Amino acid sequence: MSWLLDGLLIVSLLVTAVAVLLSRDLFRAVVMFMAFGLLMALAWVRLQAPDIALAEAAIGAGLTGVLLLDAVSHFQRGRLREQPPGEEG
Amino acid sequence: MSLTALLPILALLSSLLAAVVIFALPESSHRLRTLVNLLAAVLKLGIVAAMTWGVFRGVDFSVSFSMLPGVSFMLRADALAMLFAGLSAVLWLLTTIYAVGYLEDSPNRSRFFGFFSLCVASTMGIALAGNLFTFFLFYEMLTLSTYPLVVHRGTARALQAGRNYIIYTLGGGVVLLLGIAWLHGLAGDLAFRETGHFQSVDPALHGQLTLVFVLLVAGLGVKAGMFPVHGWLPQAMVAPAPVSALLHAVAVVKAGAFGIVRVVYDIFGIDFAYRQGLLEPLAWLAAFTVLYGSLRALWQLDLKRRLAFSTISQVSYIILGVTLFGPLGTVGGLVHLLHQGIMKITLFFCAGNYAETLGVHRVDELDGAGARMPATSIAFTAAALGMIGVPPLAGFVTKWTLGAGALAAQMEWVVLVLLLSSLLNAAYFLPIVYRLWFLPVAAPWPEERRWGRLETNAWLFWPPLVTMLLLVLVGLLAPTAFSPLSWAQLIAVRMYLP
Amino acid sequence: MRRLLVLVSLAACTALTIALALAVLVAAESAVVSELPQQLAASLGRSGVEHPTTAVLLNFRSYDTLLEIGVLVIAGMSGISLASTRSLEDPALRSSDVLLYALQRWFVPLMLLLAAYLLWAGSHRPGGAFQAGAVLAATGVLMRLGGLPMAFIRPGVLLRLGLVLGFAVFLLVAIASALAGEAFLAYPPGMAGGLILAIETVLTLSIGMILLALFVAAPVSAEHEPEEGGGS
Amino acid sequence: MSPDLLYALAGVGLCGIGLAGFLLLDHLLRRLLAFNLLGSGVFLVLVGLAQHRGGPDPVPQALVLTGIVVAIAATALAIVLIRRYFHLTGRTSLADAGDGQS
Amino acid sequence: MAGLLFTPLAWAALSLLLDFRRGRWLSWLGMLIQVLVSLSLWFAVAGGGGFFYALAGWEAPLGIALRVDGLAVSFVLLTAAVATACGVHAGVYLDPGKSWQRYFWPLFWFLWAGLNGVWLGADLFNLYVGLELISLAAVGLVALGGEAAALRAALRYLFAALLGSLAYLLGVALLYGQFGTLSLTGIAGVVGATEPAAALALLLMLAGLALKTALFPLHGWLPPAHGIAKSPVSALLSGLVVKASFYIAARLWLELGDRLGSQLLAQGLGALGAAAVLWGSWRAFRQPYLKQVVAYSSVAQIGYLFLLFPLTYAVAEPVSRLAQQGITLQVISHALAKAAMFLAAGNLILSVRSKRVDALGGVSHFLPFSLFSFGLAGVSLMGMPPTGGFAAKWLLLQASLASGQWWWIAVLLLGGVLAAAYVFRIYRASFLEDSVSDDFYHPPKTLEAIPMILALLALGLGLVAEPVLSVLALPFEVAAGVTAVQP
Repeated sequence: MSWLLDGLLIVSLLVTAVAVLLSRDLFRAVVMFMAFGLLMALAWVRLQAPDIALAEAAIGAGLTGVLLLDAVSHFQRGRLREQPPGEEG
Repeated sequence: MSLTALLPILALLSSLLAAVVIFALPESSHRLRTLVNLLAAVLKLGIVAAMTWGVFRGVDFSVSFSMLPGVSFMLRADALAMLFAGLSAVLWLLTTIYAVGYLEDSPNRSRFFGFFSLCVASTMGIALAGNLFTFFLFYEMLTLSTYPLVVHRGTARALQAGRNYIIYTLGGGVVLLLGIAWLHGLAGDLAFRETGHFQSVDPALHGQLTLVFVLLVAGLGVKAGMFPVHGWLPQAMVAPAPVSALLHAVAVVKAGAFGIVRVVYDIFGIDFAYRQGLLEPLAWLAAFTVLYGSLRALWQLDLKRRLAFSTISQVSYIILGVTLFGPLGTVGGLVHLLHQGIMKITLFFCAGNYAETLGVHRVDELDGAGARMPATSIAFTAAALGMIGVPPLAGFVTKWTLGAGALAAQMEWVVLVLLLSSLLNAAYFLPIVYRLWFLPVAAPWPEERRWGRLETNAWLFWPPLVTMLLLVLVGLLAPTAFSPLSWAQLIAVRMYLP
Repeated sequence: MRRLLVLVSLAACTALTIALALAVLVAAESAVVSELPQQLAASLGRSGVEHPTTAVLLNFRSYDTLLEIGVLVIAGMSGISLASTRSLEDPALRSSDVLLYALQRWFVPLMLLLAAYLLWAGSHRPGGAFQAGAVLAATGVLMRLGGLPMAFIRPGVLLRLGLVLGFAVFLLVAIASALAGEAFLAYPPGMAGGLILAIETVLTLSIGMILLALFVAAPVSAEHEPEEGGGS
Repeated sequence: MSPDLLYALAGVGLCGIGLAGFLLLDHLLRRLLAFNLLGSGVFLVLVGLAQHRGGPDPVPQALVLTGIVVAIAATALAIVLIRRYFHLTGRTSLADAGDGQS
Repeated sequence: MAGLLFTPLAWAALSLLLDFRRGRWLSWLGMLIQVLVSLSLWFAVAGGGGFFYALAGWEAPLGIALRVDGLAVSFVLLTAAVATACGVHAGVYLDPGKSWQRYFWPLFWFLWAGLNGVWLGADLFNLYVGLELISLAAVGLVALGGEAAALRAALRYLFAALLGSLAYLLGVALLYGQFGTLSLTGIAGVVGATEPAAALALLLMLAGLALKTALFPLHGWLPPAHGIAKSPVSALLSGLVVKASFYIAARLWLELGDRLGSQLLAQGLGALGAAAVLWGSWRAFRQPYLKQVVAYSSVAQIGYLFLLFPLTYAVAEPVSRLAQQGITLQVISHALAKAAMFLAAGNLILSVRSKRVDALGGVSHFLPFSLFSFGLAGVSLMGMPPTGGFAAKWLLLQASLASGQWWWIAVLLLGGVLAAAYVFRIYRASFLEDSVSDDFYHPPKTLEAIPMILALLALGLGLVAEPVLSVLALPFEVAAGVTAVQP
């Protein structure tokens, strides 16, 4: 059972990681990254490292995610402002 | 620290400190700078005289300390060192006087005299170096400190000449460094010793040692202006006259020739070089350079360029003397180190005087200058005759000794080279002398300047006369005990009779 | 050309991954047994805290932690050095979303409480300054997004004091013990527990402050251009 | 094979993915994401491999905590730099900026 | 005593609270203290031998120990000298009117602290944190001011530094996983001859550190970062910062290389170093901007350092020692000379108000002092006697000859010639008197004096190389094993 859980977790970690890098939309990539952070937190729990799990959840997924999201929205605002309407943003 | 260790250091410091002081002086303090220059020059002359006397009496002046693992910095005054040190101390004083006059109101004098002093400090270091490593140290310092002098005028031509100068000399320095490092790897830290180090050496090393010899001579040959690597010398003529004088008579080319003397006698030992057959090819190369330089000089219209090619030819006399196995050849080579310096510096002083006083740079503009500038022209004539080898002047002593050395070494063809070269010397010097004295003034001088009573500025007037006097004296007094010839004999005796 | 480069890079990454995996497998088989866990267990009693991770972070390897806080301070001040406006407040964010505002009134105290708990828990169970600091920063982010005014977020001396406070207190303790004749960073016997808690408290504040400042410093508004150029 | 080792191997995989992303992506934010993935992978290797034999080991866990904080510091600083760079130049990548300074 | 070396952290914290001018006074005072402390530590070690210093009272492997030996304290002293010079220069050079300049001092002090941490570090993970501290502080210094080009350079630098650190950390993870300790001496004690995992770990660490040291072909980030930063910052970065990662690589190699390295790796690293020497020099020769010339020269000079690897692998003990001494001298002399060169370049730029090389015409007329400093530093970079650069080159030549690896001789000699080419290009430009303008700004005397002092130190290093090396080579074994907690 636990093997299954570990295996599933690892597979989804790797899949999310690839998804982070391959997703075309930056916003989506960041959301995937936050999901990845949460999965990492789970992995740390499985590794009996609750301290890291807490930190990962708070810092890795939470704060980094917010920072990145903020940046992405800034980029998109910047794009909209710069480029004339009609062109792809 | 004892006096014997202190004196070589003082000889170095006298000009090194002068350089530092001069760099620090503001551009405008002309008098103070001149004073420092002259004081340092006189002081150095005194120190060198004292040391020469000491060496003659058999005192050992040496100082050394470890610089790097296995390598020491070593200053040592032997007879050969004093020959070169004496030459540069005397000529530096005269060149300094000359330079003060020559650069009277040109810009950047602080820079000029600073590097000038550094240059002489390097030369002194080269003379007093006690091992190859120390020699190399000052040899490279000389390269660097002459560059600003060569490009002093800051024109495109001067910069171009400086570029070529630095390419040639740094290239030579690299080859030399390779040779020195290799030799150090083979044999360790070698101090200069009158009999050399390889009188008995493992035959297995002969191949490598021969290669090292070739590297060392090739590296030194660049500064000595030997045939395929002489190209920088005529170009460097764009420098101001005192710099040319320094380059040709005292510092740069002499450093190369002196280095070859050191390598052949004091590192490898003349015996080793002779037995390995290293001397013969060098002799051919030197002989070729002698003739080649003279031939090229024939066609030069620019006075300083003609003198430059003459230098290429004359310095190889020294190398030629070195390659003649036997005391007489050695004496001829060594004494020419000094004689050529005195004669060539006279010629450059005079050329500088013509340029500064009359604005004349070309040979064909010199017609009738003898009447306008008799003292300078007399000096020029004497030096030219000396170069040709007219007795009893300095050049004659050299050529005679060299010829005798060649016969002793059973290399008769060298005598032929000497004769041919003298003919060529006559062919490019006598027309100038003829123009000076026997042709009427063809055209007004390009830029004439007058300085009251004397034919030229007093700072420029006296140095060539003094050197002329010297070149007559060393020739006339050659047989006496205190002549350069006797000194060279002293050195040769120590080299051949351990 | 570009495609080739991509392929080569991918191949290199794959090769490296395989090599690494093999290395991990080999290393896992190695016979060297570390004495570190035993040593750690034996020394835990003298560390002043019960939770081993906290003991490692704030006692055994406290030098690492000190430098790490230094890294945070560097990032924080580099961030605010680039901030373009005098006030780091963003008026555009001072929204009047009623729902968010109401949410905050409940959320903020709750999160502060959580941070305090994490901090306190650190000495004997999972938790500690980093986690608490992160929660604190997250609270700040929330407040900012919700438009609560935060007067202290100005690049003034107060902000800088906040940034450096945790680091400074930590360093002060370290230097004080060095001056008192102990090793640098060593706690005086018997005071380790209390000092660690004190250090963690200020660290929490500073970590929260730094992360928040970095979040706040990031935006650049077009209206306030900083002067450009410098000495050279 | 213990689960810890499995996680270490997963970490290796993440390293590979992260490195590939770091090398191949131009967009600065995406590179930053890749860097964070790579970092997570390294942390997993560090803890997983160390715990493979001896069970939970607080030392590597503490190291990873330190590492995470360093990583967030670097990430946050990078975001500030990237945003400002974007603000001044309108660019989101370092490629072909053409200002002659290669 | 060793504790006082952490006071840079204290200066960093204090100066963050002050503005630029007050921070300057504090920092100048701090520098004075720092130099005195470093000197006294140096003399203490020179007299009494090296020791381990257990931080927080916990000895390795549980705690973190500092390795205080001749080499480390010499680098601490070097850092004190170069950083003080840069700090004094910066205090005058930087424009105090800009509000962001206040962050210069804390970043500067953090950088200093990080450097000291790396010199003394003996714990692999602690070295990682130290490296990150240095990298982030350096990036912060480059980005200070926030111009677009500076940001671009800073980002490039940051990404390279982060990737390098992670590669290093991955190696640390593997080593810890295998040996269960982070202490370098501990690992060196247990590592065997054939350990493929550890060998890969070493490879990863060396690769990461090479990236941070800007070894060809991973050097792309260096010239923009060093060329764009303000001159005192460039001097710090080129003089000291890149040496930190190299220092770790060298320590790793000397402790573990004989068992975990291979001839291929050693020669490969040497070959990359050689390529760096040639390529960097050539690029330096072609640069239109003065500081870019100096920055590319750093790429070239760093290349020499990597000759350490082939010249210490599988060679006789005396040869290896020659190579180590040569590399140490190269590190020191390059630090002094390059710092002098960047500071002098800053003065020249300030004076002609242009960053271009061809704007220097006639500067030899008006600013001979700075030009002279630049030239003297250049002499050391060329490896001309009697400078420290020459001493280094000489020792490396001897090591190459003695180990029969003659191909490095060509690199050493050619590198010197190429260095001469780019240095003389600057002289040439400055000696040209065609278009002399009188419109030169005269920088304050302090600015002119500092590069001269550094250049003279680089010059004098060659003359006193022997005594310096004797302290560096102090037998650490005196106190090794006995983990003496410092008095």
